[in-house]
Amino acid sequence: MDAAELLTRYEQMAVIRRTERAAHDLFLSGLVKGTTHLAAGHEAIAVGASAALRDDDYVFATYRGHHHAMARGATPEECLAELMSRATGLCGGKGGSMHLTKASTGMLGSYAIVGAHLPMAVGAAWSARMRGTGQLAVAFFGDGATNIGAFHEALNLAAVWKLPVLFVCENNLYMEYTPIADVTAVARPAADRASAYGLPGETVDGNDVVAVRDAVARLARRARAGDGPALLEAETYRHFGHSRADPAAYRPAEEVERWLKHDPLDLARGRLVELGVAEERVSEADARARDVVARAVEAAKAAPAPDPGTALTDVWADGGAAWRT
Amino acid sequence: MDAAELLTRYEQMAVIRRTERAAHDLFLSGLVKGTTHLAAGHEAIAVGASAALRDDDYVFATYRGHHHAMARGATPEECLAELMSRATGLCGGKGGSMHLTKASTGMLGSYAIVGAHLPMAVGAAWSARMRGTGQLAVAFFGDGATNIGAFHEALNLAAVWKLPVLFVCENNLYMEYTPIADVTAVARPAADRASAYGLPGETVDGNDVVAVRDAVARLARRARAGDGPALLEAETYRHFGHSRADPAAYRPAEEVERWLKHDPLDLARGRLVELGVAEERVSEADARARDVVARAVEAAKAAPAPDPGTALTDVWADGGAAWRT
Amino acid sequence: MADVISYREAVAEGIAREMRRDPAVVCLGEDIGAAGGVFKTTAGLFEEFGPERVWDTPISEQAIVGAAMGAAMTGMRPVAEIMFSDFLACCWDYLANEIPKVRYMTGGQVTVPLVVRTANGGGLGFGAQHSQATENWAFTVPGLKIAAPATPADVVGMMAAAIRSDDPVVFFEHKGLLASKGAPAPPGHLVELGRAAVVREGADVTLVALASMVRVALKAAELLAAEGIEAEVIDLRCLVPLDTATVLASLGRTSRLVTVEENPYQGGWGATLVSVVADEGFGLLDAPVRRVAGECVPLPFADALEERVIPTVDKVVAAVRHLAAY
Amino acid sequence: MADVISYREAVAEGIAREMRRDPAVVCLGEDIGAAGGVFKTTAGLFEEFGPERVWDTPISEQAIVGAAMGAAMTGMRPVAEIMFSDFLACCWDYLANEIPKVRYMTGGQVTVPLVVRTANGGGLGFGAQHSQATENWAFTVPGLKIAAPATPADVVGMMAAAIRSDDPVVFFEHKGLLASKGAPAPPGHLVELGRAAVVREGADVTLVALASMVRVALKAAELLAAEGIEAEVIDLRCLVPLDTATVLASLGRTSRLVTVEENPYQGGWGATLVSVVADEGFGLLDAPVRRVAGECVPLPFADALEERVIPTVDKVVAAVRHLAAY
Ligand SMILES: Cc1ncc(C[n+]2csc(CCOP(=O)(O)OP(=O)(O)O)c2C)c(N)n1
Ligand SMILES: Cc1ncc(C[n+]2csc(CCOP(=O)(O)OP(=O)(O)O)c2C)c(N)n1
Ligand SMILES: [Mg+2]
Ligand SMILES: [Mg+2]
Repeated sequence: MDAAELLTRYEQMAVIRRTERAAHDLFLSGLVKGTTHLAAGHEAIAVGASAALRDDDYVFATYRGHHHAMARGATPEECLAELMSRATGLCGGKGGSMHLTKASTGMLGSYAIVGAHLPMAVGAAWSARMRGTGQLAVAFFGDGATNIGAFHEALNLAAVWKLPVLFVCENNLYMEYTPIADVTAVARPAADRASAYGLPGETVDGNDVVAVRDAVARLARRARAGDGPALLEAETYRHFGHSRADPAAYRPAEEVERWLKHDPLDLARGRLVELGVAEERVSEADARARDVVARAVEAAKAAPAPDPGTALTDVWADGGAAWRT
Repeated sequence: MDAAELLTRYEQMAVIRRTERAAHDLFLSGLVKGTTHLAAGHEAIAVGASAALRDDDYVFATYRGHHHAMARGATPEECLAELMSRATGLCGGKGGSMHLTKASTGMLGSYAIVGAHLPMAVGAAWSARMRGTGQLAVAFFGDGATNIGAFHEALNLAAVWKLPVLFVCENNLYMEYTPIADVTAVARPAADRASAYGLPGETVDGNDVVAVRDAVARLARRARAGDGPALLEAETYRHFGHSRADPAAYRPAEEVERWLKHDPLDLARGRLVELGVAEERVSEADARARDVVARAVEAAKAAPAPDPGTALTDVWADGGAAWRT
Repeated sequence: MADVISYREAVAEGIAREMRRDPAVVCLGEDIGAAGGVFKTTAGLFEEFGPERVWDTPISEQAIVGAAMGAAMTGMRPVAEIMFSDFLACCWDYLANEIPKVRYMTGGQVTVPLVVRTANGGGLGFGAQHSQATENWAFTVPGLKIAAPATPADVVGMMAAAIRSDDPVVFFEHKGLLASKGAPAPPGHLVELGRAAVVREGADVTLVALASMVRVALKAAELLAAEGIEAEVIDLRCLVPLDTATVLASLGRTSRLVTVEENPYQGGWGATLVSVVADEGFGLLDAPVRRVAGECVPLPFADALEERVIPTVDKVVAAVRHLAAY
Repeated sequence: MADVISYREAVAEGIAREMRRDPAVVCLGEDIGAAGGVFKTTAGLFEEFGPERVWDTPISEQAIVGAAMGAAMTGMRPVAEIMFSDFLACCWDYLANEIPKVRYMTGGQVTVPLVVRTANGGGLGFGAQHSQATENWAFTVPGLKIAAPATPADVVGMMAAAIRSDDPVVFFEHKGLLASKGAPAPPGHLVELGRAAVVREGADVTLVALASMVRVALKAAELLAAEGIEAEVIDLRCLVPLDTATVLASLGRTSRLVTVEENPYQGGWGATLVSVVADEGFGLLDAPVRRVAGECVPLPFADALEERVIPTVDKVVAAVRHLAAY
């Protein structure tokens, strides 16, 4: 990745980071209701993977999916407006934080039932194969999702049909509050399962945007060439708690500290310096990110609530919700 | 296994074989309705495994479960009566071929949703651990069941909790009509998945009653000692089609022939000869088996249909079926 | 065109017609390919359309329906088979939480034009886990269209409507009807989803039934006619959209309602129909409403027991007599 | 004893009381141990009973409920938590096909004394996949007892009954009630399953509600009282056993019925209740029956939208006024 591209990726990550912080603050101030699952700390996975994908590829994500929506082209304003129940939100206020979706850019949804979207990604890849488009599907999921049945069924089917789909595990060491090691039979919840589907099991530093980009690019090439799916385990850590105002007291201080030092933004900044990018270029990117997000917060605040009538639209393809004559 | 025990096991297998043939004939003559999934060919797995178990261990089986019921003490008459919808059947005519159960001898049921019983066996093992009884639970399932989500969840949980449970796959090369290799990402559907749960993956000749007994005994010892579950893949073949009157035309003649030559009863007979058991001893065992099953058929035929009133009993523990006041 | 066609053949015929029309239609399921399906309801499809359109799957109900969903979101029209409707429970998350909700929760961004076909119902001695009428499970979930044809021609016509629908459709094929025969469907036959059929006219009582229960209702109507009671029989054909208009119109004539449902009384579809009637059609009713439904027990294996649990002609006749006497 | 106790605390208290009584009672679920559960409804159990009675599980709903079933069949009384009731869809096979059928299909050989507890219902902005009232899913399945308490004392008393029951019980804890407070349960408190409570007496109309809808019904009753309409409010407490006797008795006094249900209208529990009434209580009715239920759409995220979908006090008041004017 050259300096120019890395700077772009850095800025994308900075925008995501700031959006997540804004979401956190807005939640605490009561402007975001329900719940949020913030992806601060996970930025390099979304941005690195997106950097390796084609515009027409498909992405499927989880309730912790803000970073994927933004990496695939959703604006901070669209995301925050959705979190704040605005008519201008990505889903018109019908989805909320857990269901950010931008179908027009191939971000086919955030799903809140753990593991459910893995078979969907398999289906999108199957569809791409049948339509002969060369498109790829990518499913992002957590370490905890590797213990649910849908994971197993999806990986087997994808492998048997040799589909162009990548399964990217964001291993942040915890399910909600329970360490993944306490409830998983193998050390690497995703990679150590790869052989059960005849797949190579790879891990990557999920906080290193370049490493993620490279790994995904390689596996994508392979999958598009007809060599089948791949499973990639990206190690990372969340900066906030699991959801809402969880202080994540269950995580050892030493562990938190170690991971905060291994921040994806810091890592990218270090690489930029190595590549000889002037510090002020980085500061400018930071400033732009700050501005974009600040404006997004204001715009979302100013946006209207959805018309209550829209509660009864969009069930059916005809736009309506009638279930009887 | 010494000659005396092997002769006993041989006779058990002969009884199962003849019961399955009787079931087949009764189905064709219209006396067994619905469906049957016969286990002829699979006898050595049930009999060999049972030989390695304690009387108070738990067994969970599938719709193809006649052999397990009989290996755990159900009589041919109880089984055939159930298949023939008689009041004297194992389940009083409420279960049928797919649900043979003999709880009093630890045969805790035959389940007709593929894979569903694997978590139940895990639960029985968990219960045994908590009650400190030293009991073991064994789940028998088909090759096709290795691709369903419940398989994955059960194996992971059993491994994490290090429970005394054995998962025994009866790999007969086919799900219903589709070769297992066509729909499975690995060559050995069970054994090649073991490493995903940190378990050793073993295979055994499922038609060799001694080999099965030895493998199960060893794994049972390990599990009772607290060293956790195990996954055993027993290779076998079904002599009949999948169910009902399926002629199994999808199986290559050469393959069928090869496997029919590798018959569990023939194998045991060969071993008996090697151990110096006189041929007439074997013939006597065969004769006893024939008689038992012939009498069972007659007794089942003569037995009464269930009282229709029993359709409305046994939903609740109080014996009734009232869902409202 | 053959004189008659079986319900079983109609399923394959209905799918084949749509596969010929639209290359986006593909099938997946367990043993549906060369084997033609466990119920032979996909017989001939593999031969005609080949392995790129007819896909055998592992025993992975979640992957089958989940993959169908992903494919439907991206330009295909998958027709997924779940072998027995009882097994919908193994992929219920997709039916209950994913497929019917994704359009709504994305604010209309995503369309899921798929069909989940499944063999439904009892009466064949398959026992508790292979005999249920589970259309009422699907009926608890807003966002699914629910089709359950009773005749071969309706199978073809409703299959066409289901596959062409941009909404997800759960298509219940009744095991007890597979061998039954009826008039073949004319070319291009299309039966709009949500239109009930009045299959027998009568002025004294309205019987509303679905799938194999239509037959039971019709037989009961014959017996009742001999007693001078003329029953109108409505084949609902779909649960969603639910054609309450046809039912209410019939009640305007008959003033008496009996539903004939294979599913258990508790939580059965007839309950919802009755609740619409007890509200909007209250003034039309001259007698209590009676539901002849399955007993609230699992399905037993033995014939003698299964008969006791599932609605029979006798039970329907008795219910109507009771209302007639009111 | 504290003056008041929260519904949330009552859950943990109810479980703890039974764990103290009976060493066969064990808990399992995701994050229920040291973390005390995502809703803190198992707070304190791990500390009091330790890891041999309170088990953290992987995210494996099928293994959780399937293992609970196996343990229940072999001498334990497991209490399994499914974090949100929407996720019952991920283990639906166990709820629909295994647990409720195994006793019956083995001819009574096996007993399954387990409780599946789950956080149910909407109103908190958790969106389409974390907000459903899914008691009606369970209601389609014969063989499950269904409890859904509305007050802290009932939580404790019904939890005792559920855990002691030799039948499987699905226990719905309403998310919208967790923070609500009420009188604590006296020692040894036991509320038999299947007994509805008349929580307000009135002669003009009967409102039947469940869980958080009891509150809505009571508020509506207050507003109506100001207009001179006296509503009797029944807290159903359980769906199975369904206390139709109490409802029919109330109708004997009021002659008018409105159900207040959070689940969608199509396939909602109220429909079955109404169908019993439209049959056995037809003669008692002086007006149509009306169901105030959820709209037949997925649950939307935004408050403004969710309000439009879930029953509100205004909607109940409007329904009663309509009937009163009849
Ligand atoms: C089937 C299912 N079970 C439980 C939950 C509740 N839940 C939401 S997030 C979560 C933890 C997921 O952990 P992981 O997959 O590691 O993802 P992370 O949140 O760490 O990104 C759980 C248990 C759920 N949403 N779906
Ligand atoms: C969840 C589920 N899906 C599908 C079926 C239908 N079915 C019954 S047996 C069978 C094949 C099972 O194959 P395998 O596990 O190899 O066992 P075998 O019959 O060969 O002993 C299938 C697909 C089922 N019973 N349950
Ligand atoms: Mg995680
Ligand atoms: Mg097999």
